[in-house]
Amino acid sequence: MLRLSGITKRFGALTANDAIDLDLRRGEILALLGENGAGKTTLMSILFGHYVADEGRIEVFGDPLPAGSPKAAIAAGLGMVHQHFTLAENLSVLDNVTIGTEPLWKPGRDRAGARRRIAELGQRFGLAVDPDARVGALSVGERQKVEILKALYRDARILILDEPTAVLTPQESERLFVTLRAMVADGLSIIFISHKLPEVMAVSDRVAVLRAGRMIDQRPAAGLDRATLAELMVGRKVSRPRHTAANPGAPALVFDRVSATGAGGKPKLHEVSLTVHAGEIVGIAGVSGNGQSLLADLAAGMARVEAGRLTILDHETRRPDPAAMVRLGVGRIPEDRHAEGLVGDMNVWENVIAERRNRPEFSRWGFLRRATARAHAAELVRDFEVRCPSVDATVRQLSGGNMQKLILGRALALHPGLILANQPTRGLDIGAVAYVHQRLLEARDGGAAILLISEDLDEILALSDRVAVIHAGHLTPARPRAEVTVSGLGLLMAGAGDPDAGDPHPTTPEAAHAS
Amino acid sequence: MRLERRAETPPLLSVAVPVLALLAAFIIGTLLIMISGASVPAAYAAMAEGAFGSRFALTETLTRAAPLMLTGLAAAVAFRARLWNIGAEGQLYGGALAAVWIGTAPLGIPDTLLLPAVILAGAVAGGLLLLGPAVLKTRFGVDEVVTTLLLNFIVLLFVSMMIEGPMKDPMAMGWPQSETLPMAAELPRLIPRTRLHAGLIMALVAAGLIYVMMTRTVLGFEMRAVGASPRAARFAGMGVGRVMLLVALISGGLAGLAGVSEVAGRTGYLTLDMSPGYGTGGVVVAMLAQLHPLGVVLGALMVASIFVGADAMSRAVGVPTYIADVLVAVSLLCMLTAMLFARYRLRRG
Amino acid sequence: MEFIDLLISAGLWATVLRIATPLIFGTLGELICERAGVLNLGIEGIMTMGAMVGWMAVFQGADLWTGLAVAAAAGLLVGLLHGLLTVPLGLSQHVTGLGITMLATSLSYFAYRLLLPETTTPPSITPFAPLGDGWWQAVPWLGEVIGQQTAPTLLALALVALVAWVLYRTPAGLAVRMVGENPAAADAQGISVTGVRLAAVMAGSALMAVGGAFLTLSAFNAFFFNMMGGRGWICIALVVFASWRPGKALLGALLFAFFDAVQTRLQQMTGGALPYQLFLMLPYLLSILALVVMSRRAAYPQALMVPFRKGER
Amino acid sequence: ADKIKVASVYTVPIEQQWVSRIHIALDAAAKRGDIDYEWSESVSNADYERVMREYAEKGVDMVVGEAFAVEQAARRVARDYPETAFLMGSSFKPQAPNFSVFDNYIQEPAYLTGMIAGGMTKSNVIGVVGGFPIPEVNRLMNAFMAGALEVNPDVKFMVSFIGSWFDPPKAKEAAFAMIERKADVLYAERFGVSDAAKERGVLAIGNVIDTQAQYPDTVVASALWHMEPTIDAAIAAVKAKSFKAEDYGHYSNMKPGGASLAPYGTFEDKIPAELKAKVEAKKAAILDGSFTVEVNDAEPKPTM
Ligand SMILES: Nc1ncnc2c1ncn2[C@@H]1O[C@H](COP(=O)(O)OP(=O)(O)OP(=O)(O)O)[C@@H](O)[C@H]1O
Ligand SMILES: Nc1ncnc2c1ncn2[C@@H]1O[C@H](COP(=O)(O)OP(=O)(O)OP(=O)(O)O)[C@@H](O)[C@H]1O
Ligand SMILES: [Mg+2]
Ligand SMILES: [Mg+2]
Repeated sequence: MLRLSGITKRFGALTANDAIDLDLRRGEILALLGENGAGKTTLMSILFGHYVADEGRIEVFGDPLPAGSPKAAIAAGLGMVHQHFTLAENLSVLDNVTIGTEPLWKPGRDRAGARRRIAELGQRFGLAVDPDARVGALSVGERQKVEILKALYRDARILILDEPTAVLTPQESERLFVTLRAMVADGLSIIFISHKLPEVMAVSDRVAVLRAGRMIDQRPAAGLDRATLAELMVGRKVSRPRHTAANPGAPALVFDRVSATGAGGKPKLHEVSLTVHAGEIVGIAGVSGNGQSLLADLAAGMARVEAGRLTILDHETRRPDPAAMVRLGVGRIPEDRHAEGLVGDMNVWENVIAERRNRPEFSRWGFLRRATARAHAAELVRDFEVRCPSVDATVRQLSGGNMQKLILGRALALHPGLILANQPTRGLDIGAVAYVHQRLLEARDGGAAILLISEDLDEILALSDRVAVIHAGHLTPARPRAEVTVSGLGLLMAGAGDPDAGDPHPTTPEAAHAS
Repeated sequence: MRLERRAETPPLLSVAVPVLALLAAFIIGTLLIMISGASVPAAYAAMAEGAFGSRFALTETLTRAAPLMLTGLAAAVAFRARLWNIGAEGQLYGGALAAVWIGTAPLGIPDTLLLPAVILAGAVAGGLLLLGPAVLKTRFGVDEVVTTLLLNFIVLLFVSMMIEGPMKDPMAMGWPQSETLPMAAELPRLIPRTRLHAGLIMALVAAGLIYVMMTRTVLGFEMRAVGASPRAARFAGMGVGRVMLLVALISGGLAGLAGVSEVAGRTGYLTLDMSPGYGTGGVVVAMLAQLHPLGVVLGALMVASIFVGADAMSRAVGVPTYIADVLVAVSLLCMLTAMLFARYRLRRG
Repeated sequence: MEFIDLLISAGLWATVLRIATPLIFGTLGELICERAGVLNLGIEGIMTMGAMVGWMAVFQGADLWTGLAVAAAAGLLVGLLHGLLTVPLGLSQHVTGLGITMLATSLSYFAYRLLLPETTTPPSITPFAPLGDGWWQAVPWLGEVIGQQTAPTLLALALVALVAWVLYRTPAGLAVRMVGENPAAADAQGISVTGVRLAAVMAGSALMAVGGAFLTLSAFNAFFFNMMGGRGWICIALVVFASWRPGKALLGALLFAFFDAVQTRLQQMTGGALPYQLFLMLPYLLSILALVVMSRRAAYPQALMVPFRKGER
Repeated sequence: ADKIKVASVYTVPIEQQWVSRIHIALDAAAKRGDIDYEWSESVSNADYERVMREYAEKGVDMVVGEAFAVEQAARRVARDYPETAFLMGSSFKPQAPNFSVFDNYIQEPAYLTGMIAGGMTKSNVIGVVGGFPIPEVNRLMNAFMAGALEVNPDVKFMVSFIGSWFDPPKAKEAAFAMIERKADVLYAERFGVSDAAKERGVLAIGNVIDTQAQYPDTVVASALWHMEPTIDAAIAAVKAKSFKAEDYGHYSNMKPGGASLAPYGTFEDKIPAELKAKVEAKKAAILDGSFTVEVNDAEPKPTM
């Protein structure tokens, strides 16, 4: 159905794709794997016409595909779900799906017909969404559906999904895979990029591995194991950090029946209670949008307590603020490294000292001590293996993995008593994930209390000493790692165990709030 | 075809860029001069002469550049923090009004302190004028482009009300102008028998201070961070609202100083037609300088010399005087375009 | 009492419509540009150019509608320049806009003086005449209001509906909104972001120019330097006030014009007891107040002022 | 004598009524061959001093302009160039040795037009629309109002300032508002007022320039300003090397021909003979000095 031959793409001195050959067959799911920066997105962008390859050709259903035209790609039956959603939040689902499907000079739109077709596609592939909903009001999972609907609406026969599950919950991912299988059964073909090896092995028929812009291997998925795949991608053995028993100490973070309301009044926390002790990692699992961001914001000093008591490193606070958190020695890893973690337009060294700019090491009389700041940043960059041209490089130039290492380094540099790690490895490749996990475990063993919030159950299970589940603003008691299972967590995340959800095995509120 | 960011700008290019831009502006200017039937070589000779050709021309260019430097700094500081202050014109008049008020009201300020008091008053008034839009922005999310634009009209009407009312100079034969500042409140002349006054020194010092503030101080650091990413700045523990208000005070204050410079350095009293658009001129200058405080000095000199030169040229060769503004605008647009190509290259695909 | 009479008088509302007309054109034009993600601070200059060019065409013998068309064409051209600089090149929209205002204004003056070097009284043309009598006269109050208007005012009102329909009910309008919200999304669906934005800026600028021409071809009969008097800047405020919706833009323009019309009458009625500047301030002060009330819910086009360069992030 | 070089510096475009009168007078002198004439228009406040100096440096014999709002700067330039003659519109006194002043003292014909307005109004309501209440405007309005009251003590005035020199649409709307409130004669200080009057079929009184040709059925009478006597006197003085600091203001009076009541033209037959006689008598009284029109620069207040 699709044949790429000899695709080469250079960005300046860097060769992002190096003479890549790839075939896609009808009705198959091909997983495209590779480390961060291996060139996966670049390859798919060339396929879809966002970039023009320097060399090589593309054939779709036997016909050559004109380069550099998304329009031509769509016409040829290609559909792409981008790594970062391309949706207009202020417009409706209908608008987002139908954009570009009618000639621009047509006087009037066929909105009724579009609604019908969206409903029909939704039925057939399990992608039902309200066509008149504003996209900004949808959950991440629903937005993903809209993205896929967009492709299907255009009769895509080949669908490209760039890290579609990076932001999905296990349940949502599972539903996505059901949809994908339905599509394959319908005769579509799918290219699917992911860093999550278990799901790759579960859904794909074939895997193709890129490393540093080169196609390293293509082979059937059947019979592959995780270690082999990891080795193929990275080019060496990846050892996963070993989780050893914790040695909990004094309480470092105590939520005592804390209630709070998030921005826009939407996510609410209801009398959440939780204690994280020094030397342990408590994982919070939950489907995005159930209040974990607000929970994280409270611990990071970005939101305010409405009722209850929040005690952080022995200080009770109602209106935590980020500066106070930094002073108390809380290391914070935010959910969104681009929007919250770093200032993309500023230098590496400036970002390193951003939180601690007022400390005497870094400023005196209101003037920055640039030399010490630079030296400190250089040391941190070395210690945390951040790959960057220099500490004077702007952060925007760093890859996602390196940005994350920088944030990690900044959070850990001061040996904080409490670490808030919110989605610490989202979008990272397995090498980088292993590195971050290793560092977090070391910090725990050094006596830090760690609150880990993640939508990735594998990550929760790999790191946590105790696990709690958040759903609709309610938090279950944290249970020891050994007592929880993936399926049990999944049920809790879906709302079982929630007093408001008509739980068949009700736990008393008292029990639910005991930590 | 698309634009691709260059990894770095070749040194040759950074020299060639302004030259090429001015060349392009030169060609367009030549066309205009030819259309109006004047001799092109004579026109350009007159233009150079008018901007730099004599001590008089040079001091005139510098005199015009001084307020542009201050409003340029005002725009540069605000824009760095993504506070889109389009209201420098109003702040300039507000500053001038406050300066005149302090300078002429019977407050019993000793002569030695009068000039500092006048300068301070102008800066504070300008700053306060931008504080309102900044508070509306941070508190209510009201777009500051719009509020600062509208405030220009309000301030001008207010100034008009004051100089036709309580602050009207009784000695002005009914003409609406403020009282004249006493000698002690005037900025000294730098060169006798020219208009060049200490406002230029004020502007240069301000540029230096702003440069140091932006690059060397914690406050400047916070301003840049808030401008580049308010969310990340807040996460790092910066009071975004507080920083915005400080930016507003500084930016508005600089524009207010431009008003002080004009009223205490050039005119001595306030009239409604004092500024020939120094407010928007400042935005132009700031962007030419790519928001760099020291670049603002150069940008202001460039704009001032083109205007003063072209204005003299229009008289010398009999071209409609509006050509001066045309040439400033054309040079600005050419310069912006050229600067873009210093950072980007055209590439296929 | 006298004030109540004033508020319901047909004369006042006829005035309101007349004052509002250039604002309606300008605001719709700016709205289209901003919906596509481009702030157009060139509006004041583009309106000046429309006023000059449209008038000059009629002065040289063209008929009035041709004059409006010539103004629109000039607007298209200046819009093309603004569009080229801000869309494919992605220059800062603030400074480009101010530069365009400076350029269009000074170029208009320059050209006017070149074409009419020796004029000591402004030459004039015969402008659009009020509609006067017609079947509408039968409607008591409204008839009087309409009778005082000129045809371009009706055009402005019709354009409000047309722009709303195009924006919300046609694929082209959807494309405009999409490039203003998320250009990458439009690009990924094969829509030329550059093309749509350029077209929107050009169309919007044409409307602004027609708004300017209204002043010289209908509201008055001659061109004056500085004649725009900040009307363009008001339009910028009105677009925000209108939350980028054509219907509300009409409402905003009428409201502003209402304040202006009442201001004139209050000034005359209060007999000089208060400084006249206070009355002149009224429309601006109330606009800011209205913005504060409205702004909480204002949903900006997400990509407003964000240049789109393919393949950059 | 030889031609002399004269340069004028205007703060507004030459279309502006006020400036156009100076420009016309200088242009006429140039056409006669008396002077070489150069001019700059729309010179901003910030540039005014520079432009004056540029001309002085260039060696022109006389600089003509308006010193309003740049009074001190203009006088400073005059001090620096004592060889050059300066003839400036100004409300202040001349400054020795070379700075002479003039102003539009045309309150006399303005008074006469006021009389005509007072006699022509049927509603006894007269509207006055101005740009800004500056002395040059106020004194004409006040004289106009005094003239109207003389023939018709019942007349009431409305006064509006539009806060702009160049906004005819705005002036028009202010005039419309007055017409709605029963004004049937309008004093057209700004462009736009006569248009409103024309559209609504009421009368207008012109100011400084004669616009009856454009509004034949609207503009009843106008108070005209003629700069020729002022300019010609100054040119003669410069040529005779006798130019000194003087107040040329009186050259704008009716007697030397610096001001006049425009011909009635199309209204010759529409103005009642009795009223015309009154006006003629007053004109004679002004010319022979038995009646003086008061110069009142205070902001005129409405009387209704
Ligand atoms: N527009 C660009 N300009 C310059 N370099 C680029 C550009 N896009 C990608 N690159 C470079 O090309 C390489 C491949 O990037 P690409 O986005 O394809 O990686 P990826 O495999 O998708 O990574 P990830 O798993 O993190 O998504 C990266 O090293 C990046 O530095
Ligand atoms: N359009 C571009 N222009 C310039 N450089 C780019 C561009 N796109 C990517 N890069 C470069 O690519 C590198 C990062 O690319 P890459 O896609 O691997 O990041 P990533 O790991 O996928 O990040 P994320 O996890 O945030 O998606 C950086 O060095 C960046 O400078
Ligand atoms: Mg990535
Ligand atoms: Mg990728």
